[in-house]
Amino acid sequence: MKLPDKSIAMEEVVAQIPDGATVLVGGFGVPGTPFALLRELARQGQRDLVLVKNDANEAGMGIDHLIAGGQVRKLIVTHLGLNANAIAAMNEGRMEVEFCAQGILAERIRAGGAGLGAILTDIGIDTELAQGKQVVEMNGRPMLVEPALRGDVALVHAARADCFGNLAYAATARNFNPLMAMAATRVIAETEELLPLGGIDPDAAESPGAFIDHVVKLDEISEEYGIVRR
Amino acid sequence: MKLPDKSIAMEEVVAQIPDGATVLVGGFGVPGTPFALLRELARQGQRDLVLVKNDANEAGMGIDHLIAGGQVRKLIVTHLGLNANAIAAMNEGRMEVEFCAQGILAERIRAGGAGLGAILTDIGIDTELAQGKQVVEMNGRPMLVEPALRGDVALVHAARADCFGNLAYAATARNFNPLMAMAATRVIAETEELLPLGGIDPDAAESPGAFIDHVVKLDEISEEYGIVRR
Amino acid sequence: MSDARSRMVARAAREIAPGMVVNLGIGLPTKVVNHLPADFPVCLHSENGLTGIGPTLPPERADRNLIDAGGAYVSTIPGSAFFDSAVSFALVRSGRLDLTLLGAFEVAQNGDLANWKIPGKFSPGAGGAIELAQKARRVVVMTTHCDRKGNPKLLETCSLPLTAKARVARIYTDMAVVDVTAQGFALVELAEGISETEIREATGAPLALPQGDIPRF
Amino acid sequence: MSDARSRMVARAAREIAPGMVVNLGIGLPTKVVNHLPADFPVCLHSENGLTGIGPTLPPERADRNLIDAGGAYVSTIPGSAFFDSAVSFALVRSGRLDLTLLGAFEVAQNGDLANWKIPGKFSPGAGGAIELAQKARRVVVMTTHCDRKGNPKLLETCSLPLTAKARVARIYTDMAVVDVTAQGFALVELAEGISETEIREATGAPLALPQGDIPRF
Repeated sequence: MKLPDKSIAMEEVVAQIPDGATVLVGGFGVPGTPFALLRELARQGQRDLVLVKNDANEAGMGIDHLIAGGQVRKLIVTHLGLNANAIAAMNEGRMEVEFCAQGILAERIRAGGAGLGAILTDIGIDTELAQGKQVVEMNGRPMLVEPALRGDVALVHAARADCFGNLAYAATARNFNPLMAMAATRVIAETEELLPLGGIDPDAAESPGAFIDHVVKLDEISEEYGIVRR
Repeated sequence: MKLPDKSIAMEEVVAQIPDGATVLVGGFGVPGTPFALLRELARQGQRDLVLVKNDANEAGMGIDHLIAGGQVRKLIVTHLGLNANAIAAMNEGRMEVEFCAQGILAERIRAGGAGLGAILTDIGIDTELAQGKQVVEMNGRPMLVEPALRGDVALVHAARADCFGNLAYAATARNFNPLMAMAATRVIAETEELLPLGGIDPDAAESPGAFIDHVVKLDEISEEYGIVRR
Repeated sequence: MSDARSRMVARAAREIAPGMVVNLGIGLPTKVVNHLPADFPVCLHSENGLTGIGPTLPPERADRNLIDAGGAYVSTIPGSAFFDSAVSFALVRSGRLDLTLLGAFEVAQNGDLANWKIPGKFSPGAGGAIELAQKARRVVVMTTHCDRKGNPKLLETCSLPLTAKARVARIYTDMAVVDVTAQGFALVELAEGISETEIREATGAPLALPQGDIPRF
Repeated sequence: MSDARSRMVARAAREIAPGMVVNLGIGLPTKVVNHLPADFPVCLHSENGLTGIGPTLPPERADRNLIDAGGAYVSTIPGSAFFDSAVSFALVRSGRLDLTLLGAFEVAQNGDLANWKIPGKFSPGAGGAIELAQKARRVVVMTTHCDRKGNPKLLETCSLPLTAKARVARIYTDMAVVDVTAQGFALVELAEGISETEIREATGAPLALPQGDIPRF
């Protein structure tokens, strides 16, 4: 027995994303954002996408290309703070935005990846984030039902991968990536370094390859990956 | 700033476990079971304990010492398969046993560690494990409410630790340990190797030290740690 | 292992398609790997937190921290990964497990499975069996066709507590390969030397026969 | 930074007790670390997945993969750990976060906090603020006593959407240290040069005074 090889070319793998797909996108600010996959998705022009991401990147970077191109129908996000374009698209009704508390977004995605139906939490219960949510009593206390969230596709960025799809992340570039890498029907990982089987230590596979469908080796680390503030 | 030192002596830390405590115990079979902490708990003789563990170890090992000593009021477990003593204690009414599906036990403990109220799942819905459980409708489908599970104490076994409590596990000795290491008021880790700050790489801290209260260096790796089958 | 069981194991190995993630239950199911080519692309999963299960090792060569869910000393292969118990069952429940091969006490003609409890006799807890049976994409049973007393294990309805409802797709036994269909049990293949009459008598529910000659294994 | 703000920051630094796990909001709160001794035992948490935050670095010395939740390039210290976003908020929600220091638009006399949204003007989303405010063991606010127009930020009730209900324990401002008690706001200390009349006028709710001399900071 031998573990299967999942390496694939960028253009080919992104072409498998259909219009209307729900796409989970890793990253918190710059670190961990799959900029190359997002560039290719912008180039190919799939429409009517639902994106799930911690933040909207900054203007001119990452998912902002998709928002600017009118490719995003809805964005599920924890904040838009650094991207005035995204706030404008929301305010002008060009893009629907659903806000979620940061750790609850992480848990909803994780629950999707764990095959659970939902989590029950009291987070946001006294705030407007609770509006419209199903409430369940537990031991006499009201709890919000936060449904599991899965993607048709997840786009994640790894520092290192082997060709089976075991992934390792760098520093705070980990963030939402390992959660999203469990929570989609088709998980696509771009990687700075692609190693043969055995190149990732079994203890260091922060995302086990069994969750990953495709691995794309990045030809270059473009300028976007190095920019925190401009 | 400097990260706090949490190293402590075995006898002193176990003495802080009161009678009646709910104690989460790591391990799946032999690997990852904190045999030394369990031996000391058996020696000190705290009573009326509620234990949470994947399995009941084998006769004459691990938590079997506590069961044999009549220290365990209740055991929450996924199976007792290898320990006839535990099955007898259950059948004779000397110990209450609550069975939980293995991955759902993991998720309930994780939910406790994540500060959630519960998870909703359809696991076991057509089985007798569903009996007596709260049911919630989600999109017209019934889901079981599986409440979060926390311990007063967690006892975990690490291969390596630094003195702040960052922990790394070996191979399949990881199992329930990182989950339990998040899910108790007082988390006690025994470790085969105790390193100074900086001894665990930030990417390799499978349990971040901020969740850990106490770290105990093992003086020796007793015979129990090497026994899979006798 | 009897000749009939060996052929059952060899036949069941053909369930495993290239690229699958597979969980093999304790006992007979673990034997199917012996029938796969050395370079066959497959990922074996163990509930205790391992993908990429390597060969079992004798105690003197074993790593005390590396076992499978049945407690056997195993090894890694290039590309193996370790993870915690929550991630391990996340894989099972979220649809990443393509196939599980499990043992059974009883299988009903609608695909119900009972394999964890015999009230009053055997109730050690289900471990991970419920999640494997309920959530693997394909659930296949490997079992003797009858129990030790000669009673059928393939039944109209299960009498024992269920592991999962209507999830078994196929059953490999020492006598036959049987599919679970919307119309109930359907014979797929018969073991060499077993007659139509014998298999009907050994099966506790109606059994549809294939058109034409019955294939043999 | 004005002298009054510097003294507020220095005073707020005394909130941090040895051994605590602390999350510092963007802006003024991050400055308190400059007032801790080099060997002070504390663990700083950043929502994006880091415990043990080291000094901020200029871009030319930065690691492009290592930022804090505010986007600043930071560094590690011996014992730092990286983790994913689920673990990061598990820490916040499960009671492991001893203290959070946050900014505020409004604080009510019952401890209600509003700091994430001004309807029609500013609604970028709350990020992690709701969980920090709702679940940290102690929630402390650092803010100017009044907004830019001179209106009080300490009020009888919040007019803006809440971040968390009845969670603020204490407020550090450029004018005063104020506790939230069961009876409402209670003055703890006054900044040098601020009179009793001035603090009452700048506070939008009743303010209980301490017995005897009012301590100064």
